[in-house]
Amino acid sequence: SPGGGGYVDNAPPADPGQPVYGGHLRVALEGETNNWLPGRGNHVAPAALTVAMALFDPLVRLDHEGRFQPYLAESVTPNENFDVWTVRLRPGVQFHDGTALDAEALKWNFDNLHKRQGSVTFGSIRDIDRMEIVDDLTVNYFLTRSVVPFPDMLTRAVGWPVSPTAVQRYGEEAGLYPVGTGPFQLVEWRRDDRLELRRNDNYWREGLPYLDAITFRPLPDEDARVASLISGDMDVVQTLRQHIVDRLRRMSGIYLYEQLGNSSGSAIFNAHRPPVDDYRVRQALAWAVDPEALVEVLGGRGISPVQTQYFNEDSVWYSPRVAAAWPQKDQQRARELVSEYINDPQRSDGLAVGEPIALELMCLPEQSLVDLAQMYQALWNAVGFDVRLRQVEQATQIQSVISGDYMTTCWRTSNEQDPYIILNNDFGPPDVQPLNYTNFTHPLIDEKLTVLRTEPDFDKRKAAVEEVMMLLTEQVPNTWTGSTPSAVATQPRVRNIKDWTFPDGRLGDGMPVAQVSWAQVWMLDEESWLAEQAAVSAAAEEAGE
Amino acid sequence: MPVDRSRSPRVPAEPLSPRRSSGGSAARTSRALSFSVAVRQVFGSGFGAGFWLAAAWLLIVLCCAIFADFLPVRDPLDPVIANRLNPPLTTNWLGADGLGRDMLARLVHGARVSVVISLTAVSIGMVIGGTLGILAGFFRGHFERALMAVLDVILAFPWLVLLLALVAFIGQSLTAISVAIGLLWIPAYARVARANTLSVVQREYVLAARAMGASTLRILWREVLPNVILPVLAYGLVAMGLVIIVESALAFLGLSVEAPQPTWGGMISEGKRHLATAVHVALVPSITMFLTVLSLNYVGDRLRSRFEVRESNL
Amino acid sequence: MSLQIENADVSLLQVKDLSVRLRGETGTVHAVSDVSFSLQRGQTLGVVGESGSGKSVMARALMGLLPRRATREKNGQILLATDAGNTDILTLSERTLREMRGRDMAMVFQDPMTALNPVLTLGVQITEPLRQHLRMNRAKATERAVELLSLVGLPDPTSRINQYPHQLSGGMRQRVVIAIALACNPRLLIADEPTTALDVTVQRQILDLLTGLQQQRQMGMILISHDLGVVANRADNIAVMYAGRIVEYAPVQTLFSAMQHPYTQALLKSVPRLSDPPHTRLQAISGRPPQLINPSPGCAFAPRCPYARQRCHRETPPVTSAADNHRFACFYPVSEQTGMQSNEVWV
Amino acid sequence: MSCSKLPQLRDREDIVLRVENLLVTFEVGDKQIQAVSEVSFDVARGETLGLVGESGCGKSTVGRAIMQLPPPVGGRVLFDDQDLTELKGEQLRQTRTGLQMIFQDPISSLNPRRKVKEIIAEGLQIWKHADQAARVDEVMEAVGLDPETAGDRRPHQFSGGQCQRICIARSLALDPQVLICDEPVSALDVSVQAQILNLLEDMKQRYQLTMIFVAHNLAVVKNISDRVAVMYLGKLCEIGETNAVYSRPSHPYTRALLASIPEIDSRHDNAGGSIPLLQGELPSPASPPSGCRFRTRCPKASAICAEQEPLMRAVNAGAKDSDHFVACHFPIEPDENLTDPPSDSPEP
Amino acid sequence: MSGLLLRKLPWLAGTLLAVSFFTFLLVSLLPGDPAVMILGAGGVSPEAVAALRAEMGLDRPLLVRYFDWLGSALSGDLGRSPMTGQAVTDAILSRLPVTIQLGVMAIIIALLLAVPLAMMSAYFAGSRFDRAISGLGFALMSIPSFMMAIFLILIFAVSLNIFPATGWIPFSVSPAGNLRSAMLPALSLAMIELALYMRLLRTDLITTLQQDYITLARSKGLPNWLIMFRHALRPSSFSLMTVVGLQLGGVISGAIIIEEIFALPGVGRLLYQSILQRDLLMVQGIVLFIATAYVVVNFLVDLGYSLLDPRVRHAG
Ligand SMILES: Nc1ncnc2c1ncn2[C@@H]1O[C@H](COP(=O)(O)OP(=O)(O)OP(=O)(O)O)[C@@H](O)[C@H]1O
Ligand SMILES: Nc1ncnc2c1ncn2[C@@H]1O[C@H](COP(=O)(O)OP(=O)(O)OP(=O)(O)O)[C@@H](O)[C@H]1O
Ligand SMILES: [Mg+2]
Ligand SMILES: [Mg+2]
Repeated sequence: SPGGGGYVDNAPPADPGQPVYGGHLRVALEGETNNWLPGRGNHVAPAALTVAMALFDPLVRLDHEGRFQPYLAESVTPNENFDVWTVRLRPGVQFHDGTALDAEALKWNFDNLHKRQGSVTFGSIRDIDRMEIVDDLTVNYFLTRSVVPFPDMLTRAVGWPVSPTAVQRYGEEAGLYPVGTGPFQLVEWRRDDRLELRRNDNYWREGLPYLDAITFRPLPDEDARVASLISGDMDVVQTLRQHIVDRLRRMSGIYLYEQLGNSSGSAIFNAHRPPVDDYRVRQALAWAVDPEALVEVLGGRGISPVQTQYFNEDSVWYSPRVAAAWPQKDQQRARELVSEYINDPQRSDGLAVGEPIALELMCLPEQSLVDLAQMYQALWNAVGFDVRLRQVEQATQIQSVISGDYMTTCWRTSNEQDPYIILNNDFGPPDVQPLNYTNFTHPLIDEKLTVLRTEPDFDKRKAAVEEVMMLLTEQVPNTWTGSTPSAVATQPRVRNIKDWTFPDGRLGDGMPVAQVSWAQVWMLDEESWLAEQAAVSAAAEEAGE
Repeated sequence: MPVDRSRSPRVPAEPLSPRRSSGGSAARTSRALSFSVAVRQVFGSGFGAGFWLAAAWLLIVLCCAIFADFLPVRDPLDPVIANRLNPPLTTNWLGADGLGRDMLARLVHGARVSVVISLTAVSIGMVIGGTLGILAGFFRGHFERALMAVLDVILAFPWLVLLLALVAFIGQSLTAISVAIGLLWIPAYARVARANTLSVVQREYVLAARAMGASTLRILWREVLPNVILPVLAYGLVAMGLVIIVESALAFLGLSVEAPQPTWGGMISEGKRHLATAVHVALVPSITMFLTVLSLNYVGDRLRSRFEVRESNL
Repeated sequence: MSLQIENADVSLLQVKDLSVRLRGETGTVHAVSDVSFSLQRGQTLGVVGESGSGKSVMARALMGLLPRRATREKNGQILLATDAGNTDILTLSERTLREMRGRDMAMVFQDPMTALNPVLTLGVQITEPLRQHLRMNRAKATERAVELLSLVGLPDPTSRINQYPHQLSGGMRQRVVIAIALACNPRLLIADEPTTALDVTVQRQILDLLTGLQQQRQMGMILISHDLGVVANRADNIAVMYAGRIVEYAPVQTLFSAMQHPYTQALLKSVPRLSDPPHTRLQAISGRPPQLINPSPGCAFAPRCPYARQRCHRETPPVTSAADNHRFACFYPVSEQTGMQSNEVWV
Repeated sequence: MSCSKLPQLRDREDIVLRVENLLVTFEVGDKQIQAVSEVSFDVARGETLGLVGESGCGKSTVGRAIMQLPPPVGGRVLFDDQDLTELKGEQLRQTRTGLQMIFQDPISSLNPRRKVKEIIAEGLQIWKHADQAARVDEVMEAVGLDPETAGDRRPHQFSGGQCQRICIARSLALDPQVLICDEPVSALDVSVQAQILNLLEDMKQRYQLTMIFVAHNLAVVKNISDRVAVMYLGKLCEIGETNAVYSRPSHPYTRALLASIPEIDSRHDNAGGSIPLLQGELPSPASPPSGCRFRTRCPKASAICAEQEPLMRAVNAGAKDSDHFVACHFPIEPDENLTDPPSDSPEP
Repeated sequence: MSGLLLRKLPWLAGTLLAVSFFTFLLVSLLPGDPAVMILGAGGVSPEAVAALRAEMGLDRPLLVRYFDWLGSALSGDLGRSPMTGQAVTDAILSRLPVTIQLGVMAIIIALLLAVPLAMMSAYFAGSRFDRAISGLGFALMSIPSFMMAIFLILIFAVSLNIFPATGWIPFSVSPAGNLRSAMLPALSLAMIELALYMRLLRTDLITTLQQDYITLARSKGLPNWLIMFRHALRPSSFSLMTVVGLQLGGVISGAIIIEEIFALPGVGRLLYQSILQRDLLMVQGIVLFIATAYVVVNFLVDLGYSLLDPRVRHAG
């Protein structure tokens, strides 16, 4: 049965060997992206992020220790107040169309693509007031207040410069013709079919990339994607689904790369909506949950560890104290809380004493989420709730969540950013922070957010995070399932999916959310592949004798 | 899918060629039209074992749907994680699904949804479409032309698009889905009913009733309706099969009846996730649905062919 | 039971004990039973009978065109004189039959409205047998088709060749069907109610055309009709069919002057005549024509026959010969009925 | 009452039904066809009027137009001096019950889903007559059906002849004055046809019916009619006493029609070809010939026939009470030589 | 013929106008704000949404938007998707070849199989062969196309590895690869059509084979194959033709699901994705396009009769 035995050792070799130049890689993605223009397209999905790693370069990236390091930028430095940040660009970097990446281009990006109404990134940079050019390669970002984790903003779409000339040239169609500084440049995009890229010969990193070309193909059907790997149609596939990871773990003849993310599935509660406005109800819901069962339903046993907070065990922000305090798997406790609420004459849902608590759980028509929702339903009904599922399309879900017109909903949290950014989004005051979908606020959180925003010291920041997390174990604005695994499976000829490095040789953060740094991936050609095979079998024979 | 087989080639009858029908030929024609044969065929033998097998299967499905709550099956909504993806013939006779729920129980309860959806949808189509069709065929003229034009326009839209829009608009409850699919069915039914009405109205008993002073309402009710309803009902069986398929297509896109209500289509699309590891999750409901739709098609087609209106009348 | 057929050697067609059964969903239809007759070159045999009496099935049997589910009794024979001598149609292979159809024997159908393929031009339909049997090339066949059309009196044949059936009236279409039948100069022409579907005024034209051509080409013709009047003046012999059997067979004059079978007599009396004054009381035949499904023994007409006795209900009457070439199947023929003059109807 | 333009309308007390200038058109595609064009005739009480003509000449349409099913486009239909075309709704339904109709196809004129008794009682039910059962039994017996055994069966269990009896019973149940028979025997076997014809005669006596009998079989029409009206392409050609019309046809069309009948009796047979056969086909009713509609097939046609439409006029106008009318510019005189050259019998 | 055309054209125009309005109405039924979908869960604030709505013109009344849209649609401009920045017309045109190829291949496969099968079935009506074929037809009709697709993938792609499971190779890249990649999706689509065509043609053929003119053809001594092909097939194919036209809607609906499963860059998939993303302009454009194509194709089928059926040709 899944989660049990049957796993094969298909981990990539520790030593990937010598890089080989050339080759045309075919990559199957989870989905398609609507628009490649940063600020216009919706670049949070893994499929978009991984392609962006080929087309664009972020100004800042995280290293393996979770610290911000300049990548496309040469340096990123704050003033002592952390409200003015100076970014210095590397000299000589060019966009694919030959336009130089300079301060002018960067400012143009900021002004025209991001800091404008209707831009997708507008909300995430509300703390940045404006940007000024210092010299040819230097700019200053002026913030409205101190933000210590400012560089985080430059790891995402805001930090992916595109060629201003190209955007202006293509006008309304700029989203179809991405021109970045990345290791690969666009040949052709046939939406929903393929994105053909070829090597950027003027890439700023000497000797990179290794591959000649990459074809990205969106194959949204998980089984079809795996099938395309088996049949050899594809060289690389990505997935974030536990049961697919489980399948991949059983497949020999491939290499499987996994990396656990901080993100997790969850159910979020609308704190403005009875009965989940009452923390007792939310607590009861949390105690009733058996996260292992949820993970099991997702097919993730042995793949996704149960999540108890915003970060997984591998994260530097992880707190064992919070993990221990997180309410879960105590039906008795849940029932008590339920009956306490039910018998409260002042119960917030206005129902008569003794009436069961009616709850509506919204979910998307995506099969694994439907399964998940049904498991939630069963678990909650078991402790005395009366849960109704409401299945809605994504369009309706987002609309309802944004307008606060929901009670509880299945939600996927994206926790890969800095704690300040995450927590500020999720629990900032709803009137200024539209991303606070739970409408949950607390003075303690506000206080700790200020610490996180202004305090550069890691330990102090971590303590603040822990405080907030502890509060959440009591207030429970949401529940968790298991950490989202991200996996990339490749044909064995493909090498070095995960171990990318900064120009100075520092090891990068791997492949969070299956986001691969394509510049440093290579692929054995026929010759070296055969040679390697021969060597392996010779070695095996030798060992046998 | 609402395949509209009622629309016939638009070959007009021979333009204005008066046909002498006299003596033997007319007698033979009327003999061919004679209902004695038809009725003997309907109520007598001649259906064959296949028909009765199919009918028996439909009866079983119907019984499951009606008595689902009383049948000795497990709780279809109770997830037992330990049973997750159990293959058939273990703790669970037909295996368990991804949540460890008993497939047999879900099939039995899913039958209810299938029956409710197909009955409701077909009834809606039948009542609204049938009424419109009968009225159009009976009153002809502008009303008919307008109705046919509207139906033509509606038919121009792929049914799935209409359905997606309807479902997005009215929601995904059992009622909403039934209604959405039912609305989709109106054009097909209107056409079938109209075609049959046209042929009935030509019959001289309608004229005779008129001559006797029967009111229009009486004619519609006593002369037209009884003769239109049988072929329309028989078409209903085939349509029910199609409704089940349509539901499964919706379920495949995740837009059918909301969980945890088990539906066959929903079970199939749920099983799709486990195709590689536990085929039975998709296969068992697939086979059930296949057999049911096959039976509906077969029985419906057999019945329909007995009442079918000749092409030229369509 | 079968009867002697005179001049067997000069006969164009000899049918002996032909029986056809059709298996249906509700039972076996005894469509044709023990039919025997012969036909000379240049002669016309009129076959009269009510609807369902088996006329068409018999005609199709002669053409070897029975439906698949038809069965024939083993001892029956249909001998047709061809260039290769007498051949028994019932024993021929489908292939040989196909070669004979249209060449040695041809058929004209009841309803010209449905007998022509609506989507093929007349030219194609007329030239088909020519090309099939006489291996003519297209030009030659077309030329011949034009000739045929003018032969059957269709005005403006050259342009008609390219027209479609629906552009012609019923009478014209029947002429085309006749032209098709005549295309390969068949020896035997079977006309199955060729005018029933036509208006009276056109009916005359077609009948005259048919008989004229038959005379001219010395074909043997079987003219089938439910109307005695149609065959009365055009046939040499008349066969009256009832319930799949020939109940009386006689030369025209004999039949009308000395009919023997009660059914023939009743038939003549029951149809209104122009010569009678208005409101002449008709002699109706009581009851209704029999069903041919699984018939019970005995004379099929017995239940309606005024002269029927016990025996008629038990035994099937054998065919007896009265006078020269006059045969009937009845135990108690009209001539034996006291106080009944067989030619009473004429007065 | 009769206007001069319509001499064939008789000025008599006992006229039950009078049809004046009946006009019926149909839309077929974009074309309009006049199925019945200015047809006028009348029927006296107890009389049977035969209506003959070739297929498609509008006989049935006349019958239906009289019933107002559908109402004619023009003209009047006076039934008991009441103009049916002016009646509407309830009144029309009520008055119309005095007229009943029997159709060609007895099987299609019976609703297969209803029992024989229900079918016959339908009219009584509609008008809520008292004692329906008794009346149904009475008419069933009258037409020779056993109410006991036949009443509860459905039409498909009966033969064509019996179905026609049911139809007759149904139309008689409401005690109509006029019975319009639209080819009631054409669909029947010859041996059954006589039964029905006899039955109709009997019923006519028993219920004092007035009948309009539509048929294309001239012998049948002659057998049952007192007067005969001959139609051609929507027009009335000739109308008169049956004997007169049959023995001295005045319209060339009537004569040709009579000559065409295949008869056993050679006295009436035209095998010798003394009367010219009609050539050509019925013109399309959508574009009828100008003037006299028969002129395209008429051996006597001349220029005037194409220009002027012939009016109805009395044959043998000398005789005061002549009841024989014809619409022809050159009617055949009673003593006319019938030996026109057989100009166009088909030559092989 | 041209007269027929002239008479029917106003009808065609009227229908198309109705279709366009219905399209617009249908799309505006969809709940969910496109502006919100564009901004995504990550970037919404009420002002941003309002600004975007205004930018997209969504704040104007329905009728105004309709006429505006219709006006530019008439000049061939279906607008530009606010989501992707792609011109709707370009998007449709670039996707169209895939869907057309799929549909045409499906219909051709279905016809190639259906016509001979139906002919044999009708010729041997009532035989065991006929019953087997009918049974097959019933079975095919009872399998939804997505199930068919899944099973075909399992068999031909995963087990046998004959055809690729997903993906599309354009004809220009590799004709053989193109056919290979289109095979399974076209087959999945073809199966239901096949059953439908087969049953329809069989019924019509059986009716035709009972016609007098077939007996006449037989009485001419023509060989059976000639009778079947020349005399029987053509008069029996009118309903088939109509249904092939009418099934266009069915094929497109099927294509939505099939393209989704096989990840084909066709119009169906674009439509479905656009519906989910509330890319209204795109949805409107595609639906209008499909519906128009449907109306026009069926109009042409109507005219096509006149080529096949002389009765219509001369009636016009
Ligand atoms: N294909 C068939 N299958 C079954 N029964 C048939 C078939 N064709 C004819 N019959 C039956 O065989 C009998 C003789 O039919 P046939 O057509 O020869 O009669 P007919 O004398 O030609 O009548 P009509 O005057 O109506 O043409 C009838 O009882 C008829 O119902
Ligand atoms: N409902 C109708 N719509 C269009 N045309 C019609 C209709 N009914 C009759 N016609 C046409 O009107 C003309 C007269 O038809 P009608 O039925 O009265 O002829 P008929 O003399 O009764 O012929 P038949 O002897 O064939 O019954 C014909 O040309 C016919 O095609
Ligand atoms: Mg016959
Ligand atoms: Mg008529």
